[in-house]
Amino acid sequence: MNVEETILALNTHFPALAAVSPRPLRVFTSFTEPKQFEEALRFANGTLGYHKGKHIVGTDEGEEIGMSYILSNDENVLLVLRERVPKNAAHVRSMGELYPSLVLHEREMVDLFGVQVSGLPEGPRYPLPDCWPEGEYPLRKEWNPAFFNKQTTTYEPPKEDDAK
Amino acid sequence: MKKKQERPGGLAGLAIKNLFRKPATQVHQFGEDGIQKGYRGRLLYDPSTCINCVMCMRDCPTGAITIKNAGTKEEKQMHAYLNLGRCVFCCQCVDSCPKKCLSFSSEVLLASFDRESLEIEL
Amino acid sequence: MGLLDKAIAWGEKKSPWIIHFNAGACNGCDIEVVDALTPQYDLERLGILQQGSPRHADVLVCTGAVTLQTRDRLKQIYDQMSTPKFVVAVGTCACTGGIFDSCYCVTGGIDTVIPVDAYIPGCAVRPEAIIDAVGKLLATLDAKEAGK
Amino acid sequence: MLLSILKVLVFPGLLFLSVYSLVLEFVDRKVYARMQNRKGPPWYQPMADMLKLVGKKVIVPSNAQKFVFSALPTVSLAAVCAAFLCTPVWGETAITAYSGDLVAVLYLLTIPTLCHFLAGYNSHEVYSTIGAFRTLTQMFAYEVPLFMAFLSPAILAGTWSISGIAAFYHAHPLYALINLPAFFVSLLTSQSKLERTPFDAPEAETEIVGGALVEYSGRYLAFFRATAIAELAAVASVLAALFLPFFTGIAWVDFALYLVKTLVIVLMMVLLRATMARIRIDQTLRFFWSILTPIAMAQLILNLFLRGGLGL
Amino acid sequence: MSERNDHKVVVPIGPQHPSLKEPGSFKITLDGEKVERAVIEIGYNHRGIEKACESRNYMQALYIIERVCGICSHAHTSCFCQAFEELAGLEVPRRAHYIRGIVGELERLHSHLLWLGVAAHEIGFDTLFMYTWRDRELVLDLLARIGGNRVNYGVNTYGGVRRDLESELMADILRVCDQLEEKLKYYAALALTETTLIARLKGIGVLTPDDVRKFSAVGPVARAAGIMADTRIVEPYGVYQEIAVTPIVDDHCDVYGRTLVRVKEMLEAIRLIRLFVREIPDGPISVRAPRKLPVGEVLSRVEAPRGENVHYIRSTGADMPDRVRVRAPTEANWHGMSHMLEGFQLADVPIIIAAIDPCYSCTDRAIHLVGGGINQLTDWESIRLHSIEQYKSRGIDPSTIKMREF
Ligand code: SF4
Ligand code: SF4
Ligand code: SF4
Ligand code: SF4
Ligand code: SF4
Ligand code: SF4
Ligand code: SF4
Ligand code: SF4
Repeated sequence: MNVEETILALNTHFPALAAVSPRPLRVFTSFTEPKQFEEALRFANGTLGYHKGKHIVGTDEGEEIGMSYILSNDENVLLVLRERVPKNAAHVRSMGELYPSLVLHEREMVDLFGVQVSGLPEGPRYPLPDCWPEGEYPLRKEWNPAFFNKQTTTYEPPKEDDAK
Repeated sequence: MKKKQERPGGLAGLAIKNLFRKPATQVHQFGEDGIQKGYRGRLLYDPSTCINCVMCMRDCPTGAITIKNAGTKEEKQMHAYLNLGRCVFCCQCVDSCPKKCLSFSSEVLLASFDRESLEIEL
Repeated sequence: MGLLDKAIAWGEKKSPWIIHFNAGACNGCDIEVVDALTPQYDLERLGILQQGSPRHADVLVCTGAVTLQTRDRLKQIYDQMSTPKFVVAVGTCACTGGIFDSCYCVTGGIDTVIPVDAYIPGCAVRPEAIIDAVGKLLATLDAKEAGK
Repeated sequence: MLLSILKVLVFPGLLFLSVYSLVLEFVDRKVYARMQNRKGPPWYQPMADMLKLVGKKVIVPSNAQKFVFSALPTVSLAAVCAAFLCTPVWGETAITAYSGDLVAVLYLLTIPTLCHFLAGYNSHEVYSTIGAFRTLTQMFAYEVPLFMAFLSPAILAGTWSISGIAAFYHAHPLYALINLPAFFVSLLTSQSKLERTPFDAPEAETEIVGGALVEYSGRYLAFFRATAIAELAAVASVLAALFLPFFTGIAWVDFALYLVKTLVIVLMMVLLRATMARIRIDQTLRFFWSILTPIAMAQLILNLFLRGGLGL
Repeated sequence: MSERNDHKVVVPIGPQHPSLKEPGSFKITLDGEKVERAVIEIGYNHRGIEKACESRNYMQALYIIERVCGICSHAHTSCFCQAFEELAGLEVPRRAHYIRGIVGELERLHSHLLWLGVAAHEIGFDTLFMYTWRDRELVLDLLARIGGNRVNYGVNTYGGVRRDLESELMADILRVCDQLEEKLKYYAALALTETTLIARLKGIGVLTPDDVRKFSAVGPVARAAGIMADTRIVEPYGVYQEIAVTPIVDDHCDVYGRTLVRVKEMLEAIRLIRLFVREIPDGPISVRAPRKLPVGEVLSRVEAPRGENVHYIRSTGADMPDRVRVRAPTEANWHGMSHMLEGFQLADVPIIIAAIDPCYSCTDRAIHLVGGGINQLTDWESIRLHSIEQYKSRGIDPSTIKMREF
């Protein structure tokens, strides 16, 4: 399944993805809702033969958290499928059974972005230390490392008056 | 060593040979003789041409270097301070300096016994 | 007795055994520490041996900026060593946190956790610099002795 | 009386042993380093190591039996010293020669191994316990060929005293050649006894013992190290007395010869150590049982026959 | 541990790890001696680099990226620069591509030599370990002369490289290549005919081609399973667009196969370096790079010594990146780790871990034992001792699990 075929197939089945290829061996798509994303992911895995889950790039999209799943196939095309969930209700389903190699990255989304991933197998936290405070997600844009006290490992944002 | 059969002790020949060869150990390590040409060591600073553009400070990835003007705006008295405990010897500051007043030496033996004395004036 | 003490002090200087701990380094300084043991630098010629057990070692050679997760482990290893013991911070990271100092998961230098006797700046530290620093550290023992 | 006390304490007794074992350790480490194309430690290194360890604080693990923990290093060192005193250094008679001392030496030399085992076992640390059991297992592998190889020359000489054996071969130097296979076997088994590569499987570290001694520090560790190097010296001089018994009768020349002989043996051991990978423990067992034991056995039988046949 | 054979024991190995994202710790559940379940627990080395990059300008970020790891620092900067250049639309001069290629292959040589030494060390070949590391100095010496540092060479910058190669230096590179080739052939022959080594590596840590796909393993791990996962071939970049790499694959699927692949790759790297030095064109070594990137995102990859390295940059048009994501090769290989470990003995664990990427520092991690009544802090050395004990019962080489000088 080369780039052109992938784009054609994706755009016919999921026009909302608006798949494009900025350069050879890359296919980027735009953000979609979790439901449609899951369908697209299953489609990519089953029909298009993108069996390898490379990694997940989490991004802060302002009010939402974006998750870009980077998949690959035997022809080494990198396909980026993405979903977007609201920050205050960030919740997605684990794709671990389709892509065992993505479990680690899903854990990372849990720790670093505070996305709840249901269906993750039991396991240790990753990558934050055990002493990390609950509810602090360092890779969200509003989280400022300057307010993090490393000795006590607490996050101490400035008080009301600074925040107005 | 073309023989392909499995056998132990294949190094014996080489080991005995080495016994009579000079060891590979370099013994001049307390000087700087062993340092390659162009090695990026401690920074050097020439205040005479510095124009206080702070390009070096902006590009330093660790914030190790500080350039200060102790004089007036017209009559500059430039000083550069380097925190050796932060500098990663990348020499980006040397590359970024438009006036080439920074350069690197091959001085690498910089150990010190307290954290304060790592901060030096260049 | 004085003679024995002197002999012991001499032995201390001539036989610093090291244990190496990586507290979140980038690997760079760690390869250089191991490198210092191999033929080109050969720390053994200065009496330095690498030990696996903290109980046997005199000098804790520590690399890395101390991530929050390794902090307790570092303390534990330090506590297990028998006195007299020394800590050498190898690399810019170990000195102050260096390039990772502003990272949220890094406490910033070995001395934020345990007392450090010698700092070796460098990224990565050259084996020469490690050897030089251990030499200097041992020389301070001389000075201390002269002082007392 | 005073003279013999001096002999035991100074030369060629304990003082000599401590100096000479430090020398042998230096030779061992230096040659090893040079074979690896390194410069190696300076001559005073073994001494510096010892002194430093003596000056360090001792930590006794909280769950170890304190008395046993501290007694073991001393016991093992004492055993090795006693063994060494039975070997001829100055001239062809040892300080404490008596009939049957060869057997005594063999038993004395197993004491450090047992102490090792107990040390690991008593530390109550999971892995040092495991290290201890390994030491014991390896002992069972080498002990039989070792005994047979060491006893072969004794049988030929018809005496159980090391000094007596040395005297016998001094009188009949060519008979020493008969014992060459036993020499070969005993060299390898000694290597294994000293837990040196390629038979150092039970030991993580050759110079500073890992495994069983993980919990040891300070002067107790120093004692164990001293044991290890004294054992090297003792084994080398036993081997020299048994298998390389060439004497001139002039005491100082014999002493020089003794030094040369032990050094040659140590050098052979270093070469083994430097050029081989550690062989697997099952291979060690197989090697000892199926190759070395038959050789040692054949030697033993041959010597018995010769003894009877020659009517010696 | 024999007295605890009836227990199921959980053995967590390793508290910390030398490099970003690969920091590893495994919670291994043992049934008797068999690894029943291995849970990877990583993050000990998590420093927060990606967040730090978001508050640095691109120039500063480059040096942080370089320090993701000291062993493949050039691969990381190459990848990051390549991403930057793609987004900025910079045309890198050909000479710069060649210099990057030379440094990249030298890095591969040093990294694989390091690995071979560690592997030799693990099987008790201390002398061979000393020799390989001694010869590795030749490569480091060159790298220090090219870049100015032995580890974080700092060769790359946006739009090219920072220093040119003088002809004298190129002659020296060729000379070192000749020296190394001879030595490598000797060591390779020695290492691959050694009885104990083969017995120790064959059939251990199996990862079949299907598993490779499933766990998306990269680099020598994938290539040892017969899958041609080499970015230099599947997506040629830089100098590899002009000079092709000979594919190196192997079908042993185990630790032994990974050894073969690495050894062959070293010889291939020498061939490539010679070619690069011979073919290097004259011309400028860099073009001026902008301080800001246009809005956009880019996904870039290069082949590091241990496999494919993927960098993601998203720019919002400022002089700082909006998001940087680094996926280092070892990170990709962790996924298959538990699979490789499960079913083997505890004693195999160190060598299997070492075979994906022996960034050796892990070996002096302490080990924390819990469960089965054990609660002890012990060191890596001890787990080797334990392994030896186990091997005894299995009749396979125990002694190889040993780490002396480390
Ligand atoms: S060398 Fe690098 S780290 Fe040091 S002052 Fe210059 S820019 Fe900063
Ligand atoms: S960049 Fe150069 S000229 Fe500008 S402040 Fe720094 S040293 Fe001075
Ligand atoms: S060097 Fe460039 S930026 Fe700096 S003052 Fe001169 S012209 Fe301006
Ligand atoms: S000082 Fe530099 S080379 Fe050393 S660990 Fe830190 S980043 Fe790596
Ligand atoms: S790379 Fe990502 S996960 Fe790793 S330290 Fe940086 S921010 Fe954390
Ligand atoms: S794969 Fe290994 S060498 Fe490369 S970055 Fe990771 S730890 Fe470093
Ligand atoms: S021109 Fe703008 S972006 Fe460039 S250095 Fe000056 S202020 Fe910074
Ligand atoms: S050997 Fe490699 S994989 Fe194992 S812990 Fe070390 S760096 Fe990590």
